[in-house]
Amino acid sequence: MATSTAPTSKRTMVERKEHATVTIRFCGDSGDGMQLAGTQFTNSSSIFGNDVATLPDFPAEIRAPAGSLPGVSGFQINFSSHEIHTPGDRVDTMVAMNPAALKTNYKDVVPGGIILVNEDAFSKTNLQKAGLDVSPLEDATLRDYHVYKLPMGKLTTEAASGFGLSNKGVNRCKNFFALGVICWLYERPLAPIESWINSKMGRTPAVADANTATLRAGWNYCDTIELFPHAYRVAKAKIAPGTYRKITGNEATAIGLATAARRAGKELFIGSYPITPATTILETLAAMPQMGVKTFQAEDEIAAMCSTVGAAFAGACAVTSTSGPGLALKGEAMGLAVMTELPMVIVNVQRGGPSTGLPTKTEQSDYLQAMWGRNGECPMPVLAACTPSDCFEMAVEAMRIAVQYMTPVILLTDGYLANGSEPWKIPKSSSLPRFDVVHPTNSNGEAFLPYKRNERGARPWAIPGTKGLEHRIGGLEKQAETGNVNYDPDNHQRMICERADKVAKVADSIPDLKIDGNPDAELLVVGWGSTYGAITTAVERANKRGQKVAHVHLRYLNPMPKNTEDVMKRFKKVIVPEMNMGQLIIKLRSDFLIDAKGINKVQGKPFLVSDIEAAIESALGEG
Amino acid sequence: MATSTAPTSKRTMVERKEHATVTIRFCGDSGDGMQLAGTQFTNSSSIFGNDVATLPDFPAEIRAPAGSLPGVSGFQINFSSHEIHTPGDRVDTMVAMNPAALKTNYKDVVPGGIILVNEDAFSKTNLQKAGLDVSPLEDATLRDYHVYKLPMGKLTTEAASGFGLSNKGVNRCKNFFALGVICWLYERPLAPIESWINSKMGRTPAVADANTATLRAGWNYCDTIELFPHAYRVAKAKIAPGTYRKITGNEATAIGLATAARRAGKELFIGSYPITPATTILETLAAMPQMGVKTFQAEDEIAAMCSTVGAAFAGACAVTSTSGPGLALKGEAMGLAVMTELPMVIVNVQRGGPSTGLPTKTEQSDYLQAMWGRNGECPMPVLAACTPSDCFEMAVEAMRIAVQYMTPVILLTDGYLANGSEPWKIPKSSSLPRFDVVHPTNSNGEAFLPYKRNERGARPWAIPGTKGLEHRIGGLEKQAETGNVNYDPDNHQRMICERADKVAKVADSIPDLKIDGNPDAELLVVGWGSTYGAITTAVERANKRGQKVAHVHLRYLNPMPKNTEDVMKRFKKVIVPEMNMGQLIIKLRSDFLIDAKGINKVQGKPFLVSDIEAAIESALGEG
Amino acid sequence: MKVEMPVEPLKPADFASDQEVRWCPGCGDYAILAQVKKTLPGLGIPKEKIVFISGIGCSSRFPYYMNTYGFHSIHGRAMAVASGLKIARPDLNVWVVTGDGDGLSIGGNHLLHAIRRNIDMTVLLFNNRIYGLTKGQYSPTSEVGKRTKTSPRGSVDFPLHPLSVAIGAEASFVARALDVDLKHLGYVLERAAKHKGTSFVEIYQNCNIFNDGAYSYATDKGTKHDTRLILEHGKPLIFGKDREKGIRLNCTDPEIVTLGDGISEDDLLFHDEKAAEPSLAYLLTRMHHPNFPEAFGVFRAVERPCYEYVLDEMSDSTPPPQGAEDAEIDALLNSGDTWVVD
Amino acid sequence: MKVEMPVEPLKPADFASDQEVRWCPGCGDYAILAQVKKTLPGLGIPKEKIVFISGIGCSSRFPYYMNTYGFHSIHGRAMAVASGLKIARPDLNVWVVTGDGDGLSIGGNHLLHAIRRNIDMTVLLFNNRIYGLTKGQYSPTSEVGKRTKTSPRGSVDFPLHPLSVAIGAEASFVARALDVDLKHLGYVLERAAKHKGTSFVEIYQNCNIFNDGAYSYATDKGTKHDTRLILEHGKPLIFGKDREKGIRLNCTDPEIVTLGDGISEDDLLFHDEKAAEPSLAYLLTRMHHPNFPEAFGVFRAVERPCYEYVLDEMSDSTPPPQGAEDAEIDALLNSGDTWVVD
Ligand SMILES: Cc1ncc(C[n+]2csc(CCOP(=O)(O)OP(=O)(O)O)c2C)c(N)n1
Ligand SMILES: Cc1ncc(C[n+]2csc(CCOP(=O)(O)OP(=O)(O)O)c2C)c(N)n1
Ligand code: SF4
Ligand code: SF4
Ligand SMILES: [Mg+2]
Ligand SMILES: [Mg+2]
Repeated sequence: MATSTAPTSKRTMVERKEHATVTIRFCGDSGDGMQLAGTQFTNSSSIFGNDVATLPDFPAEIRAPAGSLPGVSGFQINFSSHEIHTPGDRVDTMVAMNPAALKTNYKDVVPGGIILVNEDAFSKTNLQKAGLDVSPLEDATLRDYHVYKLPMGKLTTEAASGFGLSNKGVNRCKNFFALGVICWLYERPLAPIESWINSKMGRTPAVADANTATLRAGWNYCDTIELFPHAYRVAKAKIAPGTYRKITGNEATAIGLATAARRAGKELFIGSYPITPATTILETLAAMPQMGVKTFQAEDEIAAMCSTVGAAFAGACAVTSTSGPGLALKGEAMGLAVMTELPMVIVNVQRGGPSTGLPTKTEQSDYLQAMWGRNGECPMPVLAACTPSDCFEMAVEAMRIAVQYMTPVILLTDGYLANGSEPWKIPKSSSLPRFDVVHPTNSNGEAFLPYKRNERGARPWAIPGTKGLEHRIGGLEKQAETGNVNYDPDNHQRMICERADKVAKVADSIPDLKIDGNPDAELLVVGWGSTYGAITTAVERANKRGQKVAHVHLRYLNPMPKNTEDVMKRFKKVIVPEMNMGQLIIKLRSDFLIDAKGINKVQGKPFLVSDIEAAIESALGEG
Repeated sequence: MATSTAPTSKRTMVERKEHATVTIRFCGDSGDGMQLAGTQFTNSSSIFGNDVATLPDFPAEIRAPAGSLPGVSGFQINFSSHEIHTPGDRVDTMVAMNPAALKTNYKDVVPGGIILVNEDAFSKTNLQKAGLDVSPLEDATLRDYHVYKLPMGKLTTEAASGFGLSNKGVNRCKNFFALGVICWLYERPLAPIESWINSKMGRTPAVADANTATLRAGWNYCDTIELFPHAYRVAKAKIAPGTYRKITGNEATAIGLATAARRAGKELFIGSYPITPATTILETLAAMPQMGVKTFQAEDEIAAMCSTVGAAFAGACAVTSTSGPGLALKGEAMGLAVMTELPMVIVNVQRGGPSTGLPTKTEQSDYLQAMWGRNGECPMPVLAACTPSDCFEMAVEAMRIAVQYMTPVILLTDGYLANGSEPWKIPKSSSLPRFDVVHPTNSNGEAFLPYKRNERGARPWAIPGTKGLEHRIGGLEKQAETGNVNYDPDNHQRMICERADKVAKVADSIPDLKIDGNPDAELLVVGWGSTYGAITTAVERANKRGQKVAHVHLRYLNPMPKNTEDVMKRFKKVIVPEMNMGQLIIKLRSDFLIDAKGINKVQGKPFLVSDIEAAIESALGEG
Repeated sequence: MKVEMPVEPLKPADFASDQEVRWCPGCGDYAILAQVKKTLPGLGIPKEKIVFISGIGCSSRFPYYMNTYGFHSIHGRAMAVASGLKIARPDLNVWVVTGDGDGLSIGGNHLLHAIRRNIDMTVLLFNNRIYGLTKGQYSPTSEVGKRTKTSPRGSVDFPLHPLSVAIGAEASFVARALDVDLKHLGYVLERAAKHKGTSFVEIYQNCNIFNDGAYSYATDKGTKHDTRLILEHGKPLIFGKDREKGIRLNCTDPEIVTLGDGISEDDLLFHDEKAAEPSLAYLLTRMHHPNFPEAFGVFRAVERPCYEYVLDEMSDSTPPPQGAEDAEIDALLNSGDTWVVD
Repeated sequence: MKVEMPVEPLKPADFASDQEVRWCPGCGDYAILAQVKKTLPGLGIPKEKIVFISGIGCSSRFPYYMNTYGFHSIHGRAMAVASGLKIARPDLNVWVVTGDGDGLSIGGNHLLHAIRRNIDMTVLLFNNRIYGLTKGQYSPTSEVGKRTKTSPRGSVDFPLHPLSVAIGAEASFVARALDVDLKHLGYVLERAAKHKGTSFVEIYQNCNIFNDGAYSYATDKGTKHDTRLILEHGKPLIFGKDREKGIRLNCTDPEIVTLGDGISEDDLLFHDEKAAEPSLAYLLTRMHHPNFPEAFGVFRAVERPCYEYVLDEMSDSTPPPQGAEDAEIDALLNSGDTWVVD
C-alpha cells in the first residue's frame, strides 16, 4: 500500500498565476468516475482552505451505453480565496474524457479557458457514438480555447500496470490521472486524496496502489513535460476558525434529523421509499442505528407516510423523505397527520416535474403542492433550506416546530442542494436547540382531553403505554377538546380555525426576515431555497457595481416571518426568481398585493449568477 | 293495486292562503323514510309546476341507532311560484317523526311556523335517546310555533293493515302518512306519487296498496278533522315551456358524461372507486351499458385514475369520479395524464375536509388541490358547476375541452350539488355541442410526430390499432414534436411552456363572464360552484332593496374567461364568498392585485341567503 | 415483547369506551366487538399497552368502542399505520381491524407487506363481502354475478379469497371464524392474539343491510354441520351432523369422503397447523361452499422472526443518559473527513 | 379477441424501435428484449395492435425499445394503466413489463387485482431482487440478510415469492423463466402470450451492477442441473444432470428422491398445469434454492372468463349509426319521470 507522502514539484521554477476564484468541470462517460474525481478535488480544496461549492450532474440512466451522449456525467467545482455561494456560471478549466462529454460541455467554458481531453478516447467509434463526423480536436470547434490533448489512456496503463489488476481495472484508474493533472495545475495537495484512497480501497491494496500511482503519474507528468505555460494558485480563503467537513444537502438533512431527535431525547423513526434525489437521506440514516435511528423501507410512499403517522402516535420523532411524485402520493395521509395533529417531518427533495419528469435534475416546483396539495383546509408549516449545510439547520428547525406545535412540517430542499456540497463548520451540539417534549403522564383524575390546546395551540402528545390516558384519534372531524367524532357545523368551523391558527402561531417562534444587500435599495430580490447562492452572488456584484439592490431569502415559507409584509412593502420593485413558473410569487402577490415580477427558469438546472444579474439589470432599467 | 285517482277534497270550503314561496322540511330517524318522502314531495311539486330546490341531509352512519341524535335524517324542499335558487334559509313547515329529529331541527323553523310531530314516537325511551328529560311537546320549548301532534303511528296502522304486511311493514308506511298530510296542506297532487308507488313497488302489490292507502289516509285525515285552520296554495311558477325532469347534480354529471361521449361518437369509460358523495355518479353510469358505457370499479383511486389514463390512450372518452381524499390519491397519476397529454375528465365532488373530515357534508375546499395538488408544473383546466343541472352542462364542457385540447380536465362539484335536486328543462340532443374528434390514421409517409401541436396546442390523438402510427409515451419529459425522452434544458423549458400555453388557450373557447345584478354597482360578489343559488338570491334581494350589487359566477376556474380581469377591476369593492377559508380568492388577488375580501364559512353546509345578505350589507357599509 | 402485568385482572366491561356503538341494529360487528372485549382480559396485558388501529368502513369504527389507545386512520392504510407504530414501539400490543374493502381492495398492498414482514400484530378482517359504509357496492370478496348498486347486471369481478392471499404473502398465522359462533370466535381470537407475528384472521360477518344472509349456509341450523369444518391441530378433517364425513387427499386436492365402508379416520387428511411449508394450509383455503365445507379455526401457526424485534435489536433504541446525548451528537457531526481551520 | 392477420409475416427486427437501448452493458434485460422480439412474429398479430405498458424501473424502459404502441407509465401502476386500456379496447394485445419493485412493492395491489380479474394480458415481471434504477436498495424479493445501501447491516425484510403471490391472487396462468435460457424463455413467452387471461411470468433477471450473480446457481454449468427443474405438462418432476432425481409428494409437501432403488417415475409427482385447483401449482412455487431445485416453465394454465370480454358483451360498445346517436341521447335525457310545461 502506498504511503501518503505527496510528490513535491521538481519544476520549482513553474510560474503560478494567482486567481481569486476558479471553476473546474470534470466530464466524461458515466463509467469514467467523474463524480469521484470531482468529489476528491473538492475535498482536497476544502482541506487546502478554499471555500468551495459543487454541482454534480449525472444521467438518469444507471449506465447509459458507454460513450453515448445521454451517458455523459459531469461534476463542477467552484473554489475560491473568498466566500462563494455557487458552483460558478462558466468553466475555467474542463476535463473531457471522451467526445460525447466534450460535445455536450465545451460551450460552458469561458473563451480562453483550458480544455483538457483524453485524446485516446477520440476513436472513430466514439466520435460516432457522440454523433460527430469530424473530431472537434481537428476542426475549428475549439479555436477559442486552450486545448491540451493528453493520451490519458496510454499514460494510465503505464502507471497502473504492474499491480496485478485486469485491463479493465487498470483502465478504471483513468480518472485519477486526470485528477493528478488538475491537482498539479491548481496546486492542490495530494495527501487528502491519497488517504481517502487508502481508507476506501485499502482492503484491496492492488487497487489502492494502482490508483495512487496513477494520481501521482498525472501530477508528475505535468511537472515533467512542461505541458502548461504556467500553473495557477488560488489562495486560502479567510474562513472562520473551527472544525469543518464537506457536506451534501442530503447528508445534512439526515444528520440534522438524527440530531434533532436526540436533542428531543427520542428515537428517530424514518419510514421512506427510495426515490431520486431523496434516497440518500434514507441511506444515510440507515447507517445510523447507533443513534437510535430506525429506518423502515416501506412498500411505497403511502405506506411510508402512514408508518410515519403511526410512529408519531407511538411517540417517536418521526420522519419521511421523498421527492415530488412521492409527495403527491402522500397527500391523503398528510391530511390524516394534520387532522390527528401529530408531530412529524416530511422532507421533499424537489426534482424536475411534472410526473416522472426529469428525475435527476433540480427544480423548485413543489411549493404549491407542499402548501395545498391535500383535500380540505389542511394547513402545515413549510420550511425550505437554502444551502447544503442549511439543510442541517432547517431539519432541526422542522423537527422543533413539529414537536412544539404538534403538527406535521414539510421541509423542502431540491436536487441541487441534495447532491451539491459545501464546507460546513461543524456546530457544537450544545449550541443546538433543545426541545421540551413533555408527554402527559396522567390527567389528574379528570377526563383526559386529547384536543385541549396549550398556549401554542398544541394538543397534548399522550402516547400509548400511558395509563389512564387511553384515547382514540382519527381522520374524521373531532370535537374540540374531547377529540370525539363530531359533525356539528360550529365545531367544524372552530376546529378549522384552530388548526389554521396553530400553524399561524409558529411565526412566534421563528426569526425575522433579514435584509441582505442594500436595505435602502429600490429593488428587492426575494428568493427561497437553493437559489440562495446565485442571488447572493448576483446581488453582491450588483451592489459592488453601484446598483442598489436588496435581497431577502425566505427559509420559512409558511408561516412567513412576521416582518415579511413590512419588508416586501418597503421596496418599490420586487422580483422573485424561482426555478418554476412562478409559485411562491402567487402567495406573495396575494398576501401583500405587491406587483412582484417573477424571474422563472425551468430547465432542470440552477440559475446562473448572470441570469439574476440580467434580471436585476432589467428590473432597474424599467420605469 | 290501487288506481291513481287522487282523492278530491270534501272540505271544499277550506280556505287556502296564497304563498309565493314555502320551505318544508321532513325529518326523522334514518329508518323513517324521510329522504323518500322529501323526494316524492319534490316530484309532486315539480310536476305541479312550481320551481323547486332541495337539500337532503343524512347522517354519516348507515343506520345509527334508531331514535338517536346522530341517526336523524332530513330533507328540505323550497318550492315557489317564481324562480328560486336555494332550498330556503328557514323552514315554514316541518314534519318531525321523533324527539331526536324535533330536537335537532326545530330551531330552523321560522317563529310562527308549523311543526307537525308524530306524537306516538314521543315515548320515554325515545326522549331518553334524544337526551331529553322532559318532552318538548309538554314544556315551553315550542311556544313560538304552531305545533300539531298527530298519532301517525296509530293512524298508519289503521290505514295500512289489511294488506297482509307484517307489523314492521305496516309501520314503514308512516312516511306516506306524513306526506299525505303535507300534500293536503299545500294542495299537491297525489297522482304522481301514486304512480311512482305503483311503478316502484308494483311487484309486491301489498306494499304498493298499503302505501297508497296510507298516503290517502294522511290526506283524508286533514280533509276530515279540520286539524288546520287553513291550508296553503303556492301557485305554479312561470316556467319556460318544455319537457322537465327533476335531476340531482350527480345524475346530471353522469348523464352529461354519457351524452358527451356519444356526441364525440365514442364509448365512455369510467374507472372509479366508491366514495361519498361521488359514488352515485359511478352507480348511475353503471346502469347505462346501453349507452356504450363501461364502468370499472377499480381497487382504489390510484387504479381508477391510471385505468382512466389507459382508457384515454386506448381512445375512449375516459372519466374518473371521486371526492377530496380520492383526488389526493390521484395526484401523481394526474401528472402522468398531463405529461402524456391525453384527454379525460376527473370529476371531484367536494366534501368536508381535511382528511376523512365530514364525508356527508358539503364544502368547496378542493379548489387549491385541483389547481396545484401535483408535483411539478402541472397545469390543467378546472371547471366548476354551479347548480345541480349545471353539472350536466359542465360535464359536457369538460369532455369537450378534454378532447379538443388533449388534456385532462377537472370538474368540481360538491356534496350539496351532488345530492340536491332541481327541475331541469331537458335539452334537445341536437342543441348540444358536437366534438370533432379526429384520430389521425396515417402520417403520409413521414415519421409520425406524436407531440406536434395543432393551432390549439393539442397533440394528435393517435390510438393503438392504427397502422404506421406506433409510438411510445410516458411520464418522463418529452422532446418537442417527437415525444422521445429528452433531458435537454431548453427542451424542458419549451415543453413546460407549451403545456401551460395549451391550457391558457382553452380561454379561446369559453364564454365571457356575465355580470348579473347591477353592472354599475360599487360592490361585486364573486362566486363559484354551489354558492350560486344563495348569492343570486341575496344579490337579487339586495338590488330590490335598492342596494347596488353585481354578481359574477365563475364556472371556468382555469383558465378564467378572458374578460375576468376587466370585470374584476370595474368594481370598487369585491367580496368572494366561499365554503372554505379563502381559496379562489388567493388566485384572484394574485392575478389581478385587487383587494378582494373573503366571506368564508366552513360548516359543512351551504351559505344561507341571509349570510350573503349580511356580507353585502357590511361590505357596502364600510368606507 | 416486554409486557407488564396489570395490578388486578381486567373485565370485558373495562374495555368499553364511552362512545355509543353506532352500527346498524343486527350487524355482525356487535358480536365481534363483544367477543374481543371478552378475549382481552385473558391476555393479561394492561389496557394502556393495547392499540386498535383501523382504516375506513363500518368495521373500522371498531377502535372508538374500545377503551384502549386507538386510531381510526384512512381507507386502506391501517396496516401501514400499525406497522410504523409497532416498529417504533415494539412493546405495544397491536390490533388491526379492517374490512374486505379496506383490507383487500384499497389496502391490499399494505396487507401483503405487513404479513410478509411478520410484524407482530393481530389483524381482524371483517369479511361481509360488500362495501357497507358506502352503502352497498360489491367488494373484492363478492361473488361473480352479484347485483349491487355498481353492478346492476351482476358483478364481473372474480373474487379474492382472503386466506389464500394471506398465505400467498407468506403469512405465519392464518385463521377463520364466524361472527355468530361466539365460542369458536373467542378461541380463534385468543390464539391469534397469542401468536408472535402477524396473525391474520378472516371473520365472516353478516351485513344485514346490504348483504344479508351471505353466510346463512354456515349459520343456519339445518346446513351448518355440512358446510363447516372445524380444524383441530393433529386431528383428521371430519365434519357433518354426525361427524360422518371427512376430507381425504387426492394427489394435491381435497376430496370429500363418507366414513365407514372401508374408509376410516386414518385415511383422512390430518391437520397440521405447524407444517413448515404452507401447502396444506393453502389447500384448506381452497375449500369453498357449496362444493366443500369451509374450514374454520387455525389454518397455520408457525414461528418466524418479526421485523420489528430484529430491527429493534439492531438499533440502539435507548437514548443515552442525560448529558451523554451531546457527546453522541458531536461524534455524529464530526464523523467523516474533517479539517480544522484556525 | 378479434385479431386481424397482417399481410406479410413480421420479423423480429420489425419490432425494434429507433431508440438506443440504454441498459447497462451485460444487463439481463437485453436477452429478454431479444427474446420478446423473436416471439412476437409467431403470434401473427399486427404490430399496431400490440401495446407494451410498463411502470418505472430499469426493466420498465422496455416499451421504448419496441416498435409497437407503448406506455412507460409511473412507478407501480402499469397493471392499472393496462387494465383501463384493455377494458376500453378488448381487441388489443397487451403486454406489461414490470420489476420486482415496480410490480411487487409499490404496485402489489394492482397486480393482485388485475390477476384476479383475469384481464387478458401478458405480464412479465423481471425479478432481479434489487431496485436497479435507484441504484441498489433491497426489494421485496431480496433475501433476508442482504446488505444494500438501505440495509447496511443486512435486510430484515422477509421476501415475497412472486409466483406464490400470483397464485394467492387466483392467477389463471403462472410461469417462470430465466433470462439467459433463451430457448426456454421463448417457449414460456409464447405460451404466456397465447393464454387467454392474465399470464403472469416471473423472469429471473441478472442485474450485473447491483446484484450480480443472484441466479448463478441456476445459470452456472456446474450447478444448473441440480437447481433447475423444467416443468412439462403430464410428465413426472425429474431433474439432475442425468435426470436421476425427482420430486415425490409427502402428504402435501414436496420431497426430493433419487430414482432407482425401488423408486420409479410413477412414484413421482406428475405435473398438471391444467389442474382445476391451484394447490399443486402453489406447492411447486414453494420449492426454493438451496433446499429444492426451482421449477421453470408453466406452473398453471387454466381457462376462466376474462373481465373485459364479459364486460364488453354486457355493454353496447358499438356507437349507434350516424344520426341515431341523437335519438339515443334524447332517450337518455328523457328517462325517468318527466313532465311537460307549456
Ligand atoms: C380514499 C378513500 N376512498 C374511498 C373511501 C370511501 N369508502 C369508505 S369505506 C369504503 C369501503 C368499505 O368497505 P369495507 O372495507 O368492506 O368495510 P365495511 O363497511 O363493509 O365494514 C369506501 C369505498 C374513503 N373513505 N376514502
Ligand atoms: C412514486 C415513485 N416512487 C419511487 C420512485 C423511484 N423508483 C424508480 S424505479 C424504483 C424501483 C425499481 O426497482 P424494480 O421495479 O425492481 O426495477 P429494476 O430497476 O430493478 O428493473 C424506484 C423506487 C419513482 N420513480 N416513483
Ligand atoms: S351497513 Fe352492514 S356492515 Fe355496516 S353497520 Fe350496517 S349492517 Fe353492519
Ligand atoms: S442497474 Fe441492473 S437492472 Fe438496471 S440496467 Fe443496470 S444491470 Fe440492468
Ligand atoms: Mg365490507
Ligand atoms: Mg428490480
